[in-house]
Amino acid sequence: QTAICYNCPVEWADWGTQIAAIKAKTGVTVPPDNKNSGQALAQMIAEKASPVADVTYLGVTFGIQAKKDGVVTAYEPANFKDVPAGLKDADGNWVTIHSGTLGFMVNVDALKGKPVPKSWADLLKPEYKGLIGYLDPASAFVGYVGAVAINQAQGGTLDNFGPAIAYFKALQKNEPIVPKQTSYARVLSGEIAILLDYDFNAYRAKYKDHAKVEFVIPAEGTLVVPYVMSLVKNGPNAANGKKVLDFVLSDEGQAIWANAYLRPVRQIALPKEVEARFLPATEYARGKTIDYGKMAEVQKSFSDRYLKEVQ
Amino acid sequence: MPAARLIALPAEKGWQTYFAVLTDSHYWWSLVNTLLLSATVTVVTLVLGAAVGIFLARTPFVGNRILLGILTLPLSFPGVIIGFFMILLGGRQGLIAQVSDDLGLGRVTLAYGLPGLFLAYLYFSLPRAISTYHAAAQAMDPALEEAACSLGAQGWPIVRDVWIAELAPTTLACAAVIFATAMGAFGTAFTLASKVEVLPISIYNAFTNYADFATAAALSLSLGLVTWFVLFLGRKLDASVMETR
Amino acid sequence: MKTDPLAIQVEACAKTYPDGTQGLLATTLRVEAGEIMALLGPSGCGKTSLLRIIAGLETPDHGGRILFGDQDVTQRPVQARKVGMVFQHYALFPQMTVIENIGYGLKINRCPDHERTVRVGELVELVRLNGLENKRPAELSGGQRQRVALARAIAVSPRVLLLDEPLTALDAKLKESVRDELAELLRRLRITTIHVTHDQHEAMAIADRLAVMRAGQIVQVGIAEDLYRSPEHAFVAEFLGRINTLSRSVEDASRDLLLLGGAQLTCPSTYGTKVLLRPEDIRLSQPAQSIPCGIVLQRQFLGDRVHLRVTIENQNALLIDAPRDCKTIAGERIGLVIDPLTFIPCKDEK
Amino acid sequence: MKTDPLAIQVEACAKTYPDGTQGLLATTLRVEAGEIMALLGPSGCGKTSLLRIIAGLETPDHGGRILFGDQDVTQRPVQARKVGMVFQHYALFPQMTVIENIGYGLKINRCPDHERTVRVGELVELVRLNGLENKRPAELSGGQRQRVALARAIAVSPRVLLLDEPLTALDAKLKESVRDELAELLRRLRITTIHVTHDQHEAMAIADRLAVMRAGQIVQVGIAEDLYRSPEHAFVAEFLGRINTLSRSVEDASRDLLLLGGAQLTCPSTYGTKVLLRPEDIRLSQPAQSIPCGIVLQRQFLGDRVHLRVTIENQNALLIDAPRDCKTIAGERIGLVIDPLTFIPCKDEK
Amino acid sequence: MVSRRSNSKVSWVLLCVTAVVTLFMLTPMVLSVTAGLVNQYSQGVSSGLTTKWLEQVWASYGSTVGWSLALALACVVGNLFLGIPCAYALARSRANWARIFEDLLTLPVAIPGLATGLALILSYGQFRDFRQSFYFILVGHMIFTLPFMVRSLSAALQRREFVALEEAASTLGANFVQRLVGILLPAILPTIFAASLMVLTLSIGEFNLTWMLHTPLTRTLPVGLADSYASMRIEVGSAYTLVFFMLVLPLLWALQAVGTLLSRRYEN
Ligand SMILES: Nc1ncnc2c1ncn2[C@@H]1O[C@H](COP(=O)(O)OP(=O)(O)OP(=O)(O)O)[C@@H](O)[C@H]1O
Ligand SMILES: Nc1ncnc2c1ncn2[C@@H]1O[C@H](COP(=O)(O)OP(=O)(O)OP(=O)(O)O)[C@@H](O)[C@H]1O
Ligand SMILES: NCCCCNCCCN
Ligand SMILES: [Mg+2]
Ligand SMILES: [Mg+2]
Repeated sequence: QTAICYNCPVEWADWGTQIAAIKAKTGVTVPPDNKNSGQALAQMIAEKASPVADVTYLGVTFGIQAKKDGVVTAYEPANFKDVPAGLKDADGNWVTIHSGTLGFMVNVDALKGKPVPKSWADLLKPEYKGLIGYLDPASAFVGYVGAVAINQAQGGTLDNFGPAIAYFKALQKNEPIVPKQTSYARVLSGEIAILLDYDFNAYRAKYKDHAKVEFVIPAEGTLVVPYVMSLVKNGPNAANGKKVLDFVLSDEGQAIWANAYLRPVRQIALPKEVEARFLPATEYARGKTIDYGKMAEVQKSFSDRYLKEVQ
Repeated sequence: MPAARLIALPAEKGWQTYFAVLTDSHYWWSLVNTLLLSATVTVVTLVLGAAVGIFLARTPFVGNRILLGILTLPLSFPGVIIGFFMILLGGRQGLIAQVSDDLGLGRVTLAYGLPGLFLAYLYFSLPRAISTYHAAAQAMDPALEEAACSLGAQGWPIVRDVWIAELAPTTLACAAVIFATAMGAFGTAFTLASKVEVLPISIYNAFTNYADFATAAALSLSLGLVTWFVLFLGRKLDASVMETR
Repeated sequence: MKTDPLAIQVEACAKTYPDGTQGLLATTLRVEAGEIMALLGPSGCGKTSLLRIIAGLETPDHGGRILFGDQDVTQRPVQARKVGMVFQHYALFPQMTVIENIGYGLKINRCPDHERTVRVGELVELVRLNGLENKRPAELSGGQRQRVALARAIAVSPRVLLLDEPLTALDAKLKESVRDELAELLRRLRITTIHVTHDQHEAMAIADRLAVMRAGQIVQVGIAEDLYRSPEHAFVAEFLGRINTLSRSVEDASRDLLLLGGAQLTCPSTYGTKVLLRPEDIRLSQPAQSIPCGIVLQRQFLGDRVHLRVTIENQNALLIDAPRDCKTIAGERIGLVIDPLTFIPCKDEK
Repeated sequence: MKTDPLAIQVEACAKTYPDGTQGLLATTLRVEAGEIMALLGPSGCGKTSLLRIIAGLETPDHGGRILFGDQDVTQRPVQARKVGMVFQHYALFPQMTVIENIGYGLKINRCPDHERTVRVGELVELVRLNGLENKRPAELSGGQRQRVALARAIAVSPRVLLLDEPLTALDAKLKESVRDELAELLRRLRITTIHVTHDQHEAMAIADRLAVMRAGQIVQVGIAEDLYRSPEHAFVAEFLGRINTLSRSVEDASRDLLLLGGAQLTCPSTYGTKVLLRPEDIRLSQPAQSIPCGIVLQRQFLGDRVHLRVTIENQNALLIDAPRDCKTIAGERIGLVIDPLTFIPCKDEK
Repeated sequence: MVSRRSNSKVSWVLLCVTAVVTLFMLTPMVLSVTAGLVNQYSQGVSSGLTTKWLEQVWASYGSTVGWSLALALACVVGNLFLGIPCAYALARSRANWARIFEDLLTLPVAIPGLATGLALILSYGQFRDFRQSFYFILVGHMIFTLPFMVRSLSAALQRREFVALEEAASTLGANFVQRLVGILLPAILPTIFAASLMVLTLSIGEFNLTWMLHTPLTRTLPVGLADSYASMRIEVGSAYTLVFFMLVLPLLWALQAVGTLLSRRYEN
């Protein structure tokens, strides 16, 4: 009884708990998988003739792309109807399961007394040299989200990535670390002091791993992004895959996300103590949504430009 | 069959894909980086590896075999471990950073740049060079060196006229393997996520970022061809060296 | 560039290898200035060990001393001893041409270029390598390589020349001619020379004196004739050529008698119960009453002579070296003529 | 298990290697049943090529045939030819003990276990390896290995025994004794044998007949005495032993004269302008008017004889083989006694 | 050996280089081992020693160790089956194609593992059960390691002494199988062993190919390592490295010792 999920890493978004719950409630084993969104999509395309995965978890733009590439198939899990339009594919090729807000995940200890940065502009200050990390915008979805967030904050649009490119160029002076994979642990170890990452990861570090970590929503504004799941077309264990999708959209599955400081897509009440640990709503007001379809469309041209001009 | 598939792949996207390395400056530089890095690593590895190999082969001391065992141990390490080692050594929280911080020089971080990549490549190349040279030095005919000594040679002339000359075939063979390994090294570069892009990473990016298999295959072919050509030259050179013996 | 030859004095030199092997027991040997001394002995007897101690490639055990003339060189490294060496497989530098090999020592010793060219030219002439100047060792025959090695060793005008089995790598036919050449060349050079070999003919052909070694020790030193005719040990007699060992009872010995092939020969009692006899000291004749007789078991024609193996009463089979025109065939009965003066006493020190 | 010996007939066998080298030119040779034939010649002359063609390890060029008895085996693979071979470096199986090596062929040929044990025991006895049965090749000396190789080859009662330089790996002293042993053993076995060597003494000591080869061709075949005394080519004369080449003018030749050391010797005009003379055919005497005289240039005492090099008028320096008690020293003037019958015509086919 | 004093200057340089290189090679290993045993890497040993990371690694990645070893062994066995006949054919063939094939054998070394992996997926990916099993990775590892095996074996088989051994056996009446199995293979056992060890080592450490070929259910040790380095605590990655050291190295060392013994015993 297994269902293979691409891009379900135990150290991310508390998939560890989710996987355990799925096993307990549905009997389906989901082996952890440490790809990022880009890797997952590429692998699915390569394996299109005979897929290995049954379900996949992707940043929204990759979900849209996956549909275009024809590697996922329509499935409307239980509670599909509760998901607001715009956060799901009309046919059910992908559906949001939770969202997150991008910001700075800061290991305060690793700053060695330097102030916690408050804005995108702060990151360019020389005092943060060598302290910053962000995931590869050309590969990981988080990386791309960061780029779009920066672009919007710096006055760009999805048609004009000039500001983001300029910002990344300027940021290179601070010698950032640019991994391709989730780097949660490196923040905890202090290897990376400031990582562009989601709120939920930061809260987990702070409250579960008791690290001296703060989450910052940059002053110039940021992006809220949905994470989606899809059923893989012709997956080997489609039935099990469906069970997984059903579960993550169930009350119980959604509650697990909530307990892990993710915003579940369905309107379920957050537990009080969890609610209290989020930054105040006023801060979250700076988190914007965007046309994710468009965002998916321009991703390739941005990646190309980024690779050419920044690297 | 897989090889044929690999060769045929780029054609799906038009024949010019084959020349991606030549036409796209990004890939071109990536290839140049890879070549330069591999060549430098090869040269430095040979020098250091030869020195250590020869030393261990000629100097009997307690623990000699154990030291050799330890030094050649990383032969079995996956590239990822070595990338990680460099982070432990030269990362922000690494040993070098701590020492330099204590010395008041700030946190010196070299893991993610060219130096890190260089050191990592050196790390996985050295064991091979050391073990190869150790074996070769043990097999060296002591008479040649003794002949040189009896003629008054001492120090550097012996290194030049006896060691280097006698180890030339070993050096060529070893250089070829090290160079090829360095050209294809992926795990290490992947772990270090270095700012310096090497061709295996470019291939990986082409693959994962846009699922662009055609380009990935074309780049692989280019990398393979370049490496194979260098190996081929090495073998030709080796044959001519052997002829003088 | 000629230097006067120098005597070599080896004093109580022993060699114990790190693994405990006693390669050489305490050995004392004097080689006169300009003399050619052969170290002769079976494999493993310590010849190379002794030579390498003299060269400075090994240090003797504590207490040993090496003197060149009256200079103590025991503490000097090989580079400072000014010895020329020729190795068993020549140890030519494979990447260098003939003249580069020959000139190597001169170059190392900072001999000016033009002087070097002249000297190397002379040496090429001396060892008759003209026309091969720019060949590499791999392109030379064994004999030619041997000559390059020799020229290289003498180019620096060494005070002492050390040869470690310089002919072993040559094949039978070539060995003989190179041996004669070498003998002649060394005699012309007049450098004090030590020549290691396990081939008795090579030693006798080349050296002025021979030191016969066994099991880490020198057994006897002397000129070839003396060692051959009056060996102090059966081992020396045996090592320098083929030999017959005759035995007799204590009683016969006391009566100065030796029984051989039905005849009684005179042989002094002082010679003991074992007596040696060289194959070439036995002459053939018609079988007769008063002389030892035997039956030819095997006949080997070797060109310049004939080897016979003869079964004979009272003794083990006898080897006889007959002249090449000896017509005797296997199975024939022959008589032997032996001059009692040719008996050699067997002082077996074992 | 004894099989009757078989004659070997080589007919027009040539060998061209893939790289174009003519290893062997078309060669015809007959080895009689039970005969021991030596293939003798310098390195690279094609001895091994011929031997391997006979063994079936190489195929001859088109047109060549090999017959064992009257059976054409040209197309048979080596396994089917039933030949025993001894290789230069013995090619003993390193992982097997002495008796396993010797018994290998029997095992392969499904010889019953007990029979094999008996036969191997006999062979161990025959080649005197008792006590070494369970040693591995690496633990044996050269001579012992050689004997194992021989025992292994003869264990399967081969119809033909082929030896490729079986003594080359031994050192000088050992070689001589193993040579005699081998000669004796082969004679006892009476298997048709071909023995490759470049050592003339080895060939003469072991073989019944010799085939002397040069540059891919057999130059002369015959018994040792004939080849030595009446060589058909200067090359054969030279290869079988030391020789002096004397020259004379066409005019002298026509008058049946040979000028040597101030004397006129008789030598038939039919011998040509170059005449050969063996060193052992020259005897020494007091210098006198009517006989050739010369001055000793070099004297080499070799134990059983003395080699002299003599400068002499009218000719190049002369080699003389004198008996061991010759007291002549370098620088001395001597007279030479030469029997004109010992002159050998030099039919140089070059 | 040449007496040391004759070359003391060079010896000094060598000693220094050796010391520096040893330090360079050893430091990361030591760092890694300690990091895997302390509570908090950034605080060092003062944070206390613990085996909890080791336990965590064992729980989530323990299976990769077994699989990697099994895979490596299977790879060796497969290589022997394919490699020995290949090497023999190469060594004994006088034809030109053999030389060309020998040159081609270096190709898998030159082509990056990623590409080979991609090609494998595209070519054989559609066989679902095969694709999802370790056999798929095994095939990849074999493609990658076979050249090493074939080249070293064929080099050994071409050596004159082994050609002579084979000829000796055939004069004694041995057929092809008897020669190969009874004579050649035992005679080159040290080489076979060394080559197998090399293949084992390469397979255990192989990441590039495996990274492409693995599925979440077929993870090998290096893939697991990459995972844990990328996204787990530094202590976990280190503990994983420690597990690698403790389980794999003793095995490799033991095999190496056996190999040395073997070649000693065969030395002539
Ligand atoms: N480096 C060494 N370590 C240990 N033992 C050695 C060493 N060199 C030589 N021996 C031993 O010392 C003894 C004498 O060796 P040596 O080389 O002097 O003999 P040799 O007379 O030159 O023999 P050969 O004729 O075989 O060259 C031998 O038993 C040999 O095994
Ligand atoms: N496999 C081969 N390929 C090409 N040439 C070869 C081969 N084997 C032998 N030859 C050449 O054929 C000639 C005869 O060789 P062969 O081995 O028969 O000589 P040989 O008389 O046995 O010499 P040696 O005494 O050195 O063993 C030589 O010139 C040799 O170089
Ligand atoms: N034998 C394996 C050597 C380890 C280094 N590998 C380098 C390639 C990167 N995966
Ligand atoms: Mg010696
Ligand atoms: Mg031969």
